[in-house]
Amino acid sequence: MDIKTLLELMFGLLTVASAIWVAFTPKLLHAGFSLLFTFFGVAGLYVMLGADFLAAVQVLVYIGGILVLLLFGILLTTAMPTAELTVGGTRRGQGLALGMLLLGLLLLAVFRAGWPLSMNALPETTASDIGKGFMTTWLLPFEVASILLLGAMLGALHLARRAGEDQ
Amino acid sequence: MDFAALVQHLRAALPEAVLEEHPEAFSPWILVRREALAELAPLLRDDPALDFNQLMCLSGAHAPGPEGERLWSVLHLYSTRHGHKLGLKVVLDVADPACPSVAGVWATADWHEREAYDMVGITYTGHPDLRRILCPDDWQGHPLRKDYVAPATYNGMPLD
Amino acid sequence: MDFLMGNIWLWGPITAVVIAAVITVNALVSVYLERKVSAWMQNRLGPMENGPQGIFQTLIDAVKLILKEDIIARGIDRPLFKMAPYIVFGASFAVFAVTPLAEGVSPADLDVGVFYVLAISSFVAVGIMMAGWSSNNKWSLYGALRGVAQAVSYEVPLSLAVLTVVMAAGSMSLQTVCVEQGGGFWNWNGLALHKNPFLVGSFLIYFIASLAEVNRTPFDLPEAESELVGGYHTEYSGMRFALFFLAEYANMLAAGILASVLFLGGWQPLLPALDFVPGPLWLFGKAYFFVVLQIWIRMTLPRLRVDQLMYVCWKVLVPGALAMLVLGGLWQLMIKG
Amino acid sequence: MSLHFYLVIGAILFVLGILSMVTRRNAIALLMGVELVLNSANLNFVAFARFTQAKPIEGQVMSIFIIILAAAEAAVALAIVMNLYRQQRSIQVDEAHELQG
Amino acid sequence: MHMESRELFLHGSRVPDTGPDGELMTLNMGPQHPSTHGVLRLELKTDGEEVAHIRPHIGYLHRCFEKYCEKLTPPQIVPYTDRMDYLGSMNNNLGWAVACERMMGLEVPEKVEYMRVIVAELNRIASHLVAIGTFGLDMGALTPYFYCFRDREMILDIFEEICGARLLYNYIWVGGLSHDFLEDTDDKILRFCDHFEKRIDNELNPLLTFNKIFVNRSANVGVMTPEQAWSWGVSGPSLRGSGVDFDLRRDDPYSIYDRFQWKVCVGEGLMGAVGDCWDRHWVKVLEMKESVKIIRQAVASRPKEGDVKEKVPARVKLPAGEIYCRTETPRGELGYYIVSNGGNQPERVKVRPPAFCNLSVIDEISRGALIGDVVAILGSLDIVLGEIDR
Repeated sequence: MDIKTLLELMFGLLTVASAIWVAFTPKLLHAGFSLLFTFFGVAGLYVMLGADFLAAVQVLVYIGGILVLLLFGILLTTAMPTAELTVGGTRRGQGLALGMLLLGLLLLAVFRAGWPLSMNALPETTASDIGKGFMTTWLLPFEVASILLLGAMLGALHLARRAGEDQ
Repeated sequence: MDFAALVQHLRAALPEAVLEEHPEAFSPWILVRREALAELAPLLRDDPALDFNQLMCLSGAHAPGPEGERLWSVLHLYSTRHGHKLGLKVVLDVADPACPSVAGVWATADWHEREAYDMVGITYTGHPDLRRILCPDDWQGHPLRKDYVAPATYNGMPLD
Repeated sequence: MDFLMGNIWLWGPITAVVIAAVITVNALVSVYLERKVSAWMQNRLGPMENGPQGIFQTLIDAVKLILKEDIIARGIDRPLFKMAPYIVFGASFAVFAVTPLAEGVSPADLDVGVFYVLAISSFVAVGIMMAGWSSNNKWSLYGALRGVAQAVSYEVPLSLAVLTVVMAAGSMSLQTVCVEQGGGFWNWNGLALHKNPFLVGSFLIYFIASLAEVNRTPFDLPEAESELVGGYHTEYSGMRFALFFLAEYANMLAAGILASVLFLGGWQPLLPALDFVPGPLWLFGKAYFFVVLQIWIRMTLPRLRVDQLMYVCWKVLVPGALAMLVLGGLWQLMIKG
Repeated sequence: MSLHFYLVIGAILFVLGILSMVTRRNAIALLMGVELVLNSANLNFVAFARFTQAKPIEGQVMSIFIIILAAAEAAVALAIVMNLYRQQRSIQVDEAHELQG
Repeated sequence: MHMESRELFLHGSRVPDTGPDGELMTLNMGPQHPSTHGVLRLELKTDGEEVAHIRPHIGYLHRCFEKYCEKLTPPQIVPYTDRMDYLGSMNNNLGWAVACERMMGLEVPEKVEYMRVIVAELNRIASHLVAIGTFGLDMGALTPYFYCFRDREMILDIFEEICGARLLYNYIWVGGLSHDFLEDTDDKILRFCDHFEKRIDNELNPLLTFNKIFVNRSANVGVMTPEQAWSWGVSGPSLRGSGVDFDLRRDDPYSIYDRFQWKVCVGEGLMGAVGDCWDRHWVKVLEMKESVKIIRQAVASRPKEGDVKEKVPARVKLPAGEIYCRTETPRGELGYYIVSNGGNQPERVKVRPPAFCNLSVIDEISRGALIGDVVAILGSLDIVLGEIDR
């Protein structure tokens, strides 16, 4: 088998398996740590798709940032490490039925739609192209995104402050 | 103030408190009526003429005396400003080992009273947290009593 | 993507084995160095029993660690507990994949090399948290929380300092960064006042932040043995503990390698005339210079407190790094045109 | 591998994310579901860009914007969760009535 | 009382379990912990990294010293006093000897008094060196610890020469000393003094005392006011660190301390508030210098002739009565309360160990501190568990 295909399969399997664990494990912490592998698998798929810069961003932001934030949130909202952390599922049956339905629909769409396929040669490096894109074509969204991040940071800081610390 | 003046001062302030005085001892001391200690202690610390700001030591003892075996709670006070010392002794019956606590006056007494409770079994009334301090919390008996017999086992463990 | 194109069945395993060997040997060398350097600083002899000057002591300790029982206490979250050391070790392992060894020679010359290193090292934080939480020990939990907070915070000044170099070199590839600094030590980023003086400031900030990233004194709070017993790896023993240990020393070396690549020319010789000495020797020589520096600092300085740690990061290093970035960029624009 | 492989993985991720959001009561578990959905969207963007477009960069740029959004969303959401926990000692979402106006 | 003791053990009685931000976490520091300086258990109630309350649990090293004293004659008790504060054994010996001699009305020869002061001050330096070294170690400074122990080793060598023991000396006896100095002991001591004074200024202070990180870690941490110190019976360098000018060697003199020129060192808040951890450390550093001064004077003026054991009585019998006698050990006020009925053994001996009282203040001075600060505060209080538990 082609090494690339093998890697794609492996990353795909890792992604799906860990995502299933995220959705179904009864332990909150396990869901959180399982997410690590989902993010990593997706990053691997990005590499397979020739998006190496994006893969690095994925790892840096999702694993180094969001996942750590989520785990921190879990630890801070539970008093003791020994406490059994259940995710508290409800409506499991209905949810499952809905999910199956949705999955069926999506798969139908994936396989029935006629995608205009046109494989292109991979660019030499994506990072500089993306950088140039941000500074030219997508300058406005880029600036808006940075303002959004600033706003989110300030908002999060404000929200996370304790009640007595307002002065 | 020397010892005689101290005793005189105390007798004037609280006539009932001082039962005996022993100026001849190596560390002169007075025998204090148990009930008066709670009143006496703040006076000793706050009266500017006495100003006993340091409780050097608080000892519990179990000693045989002329009237049979008694428990002692002995306080040794020192005033850094005046440089005078005073020993206070409260004598208690083994059957009724309650003594007013002075932990609210000198914080030093907090742990020392716990130790006296632990070792000779004086129960200090008004102590904020009277627990054993050196022995385990579920230890039986008070080791420094003269009639203390070391138990053979502790929680099933043999003791030698 | 080049490394996928060649004969990966051949090169992949060989590279992996070589990196693993380098990490292991590095741990042995670094531990021995740490013992001997600290002994020398403290009027002691250090290990003397096994081999001349005790050089086999660390080897024997490694054997001991491998043979020791792997204790898993009751109440521990087994899957996470068992997985954590591998994640931490794997992350520090993967960092070495982009080491530029000589001109055109590196296990994998990624276009986003610097970025890759920064991204991969964020795995360590998750691994530490996994270890600390699953140990079911409050000291470990404290160690994990401290470790993660520290790793996340110090990544900011670290990345900013690295960015200055990336800006100067115009590339994120570690090879290119090395090539840029050729022609003698006065062209090395960390010393080249004529090229871009603000890189020197970035060098300092990078080094301080990297100390925190690899949990070395004065920033060794996650494992502060006098406060947290052993921090996140308190409950580990035997082989799993050895993995943490390996990872820690691998991280020290990786920080040293990155520092020498970014700021001291990597495989570039001191003088162009010293070209005949192979590049890897230069690189590892410089990297071990940083390792010894880390040991020296550990033996000299006390440890910071948690709040002071955060103060240093957010109020000293981050503004400093930002200033270096902006000023360095301006310099780049104005002076170099 | 073809486009379909990536699309299927994207679809599975999406469904699992929706499932988490629907069935979980813990606020943080819910957030994890959201992250799964965002990841599936990203994967689709990149895959489409790779397989159907002349310039694969645009899909990646879109993904980066989504990642930025995700980071901002996670930060704010966790701040809200922390606040919720501080006031109610619980982060089960169906017990959070105070958020209703 | 016993019924609820188990409950008390597990939950405590006066420590609330809630803080401003919800539940407090109970964290057990010890009995096995690198920074408890022995077998001590601190029960910390923490809110994140912040410590709300500390409850010390002691007694893990309880060796029934007071019970033994009721079965032993005063000379037999001397070796037991060694084992209380094992870092300052000479001072413990001295306190016991002084108490017994006062009861018996015994005058010891001049020569013995001088030699006692010399060894007691040497032991004070040795003890402070351990305290300073481990204090640094608590904050993560590894090297000063070894430097301190190197200098302490020189003192231990001197002690080994004069009494054969390096830790538990049994040197100061009731009425005299166990051995005379050797021919060259004086020279050795003076050589140590010369060497050591330089070490403080050139090595210890730059490396540790004025290290920026060390100062930041210890200044304004664990501030103890003079009122708190007096109330809790804190003594020794910890009391003087709070700016209280009080030293038993000067203010309640024993032996021949009144013959020497030296000064009592107090904390002045050079780096932060008066009475913080840095001040307690600084007082110890200054005190070592003062001890060197005392030693120099004592060595210079001590009588060389005479036997150190001539006044040691064959059978020591304490006359009936009671005494509370206190001396200044490296850690503070060591008091012996002795009740005797005139028999061979004392009726009751109660020890007032300085570290016992010094430790009791820890809850009050570390409210709101961080976990790292607790370690620093504990280190600065310089406790010896052998003495606290006896």
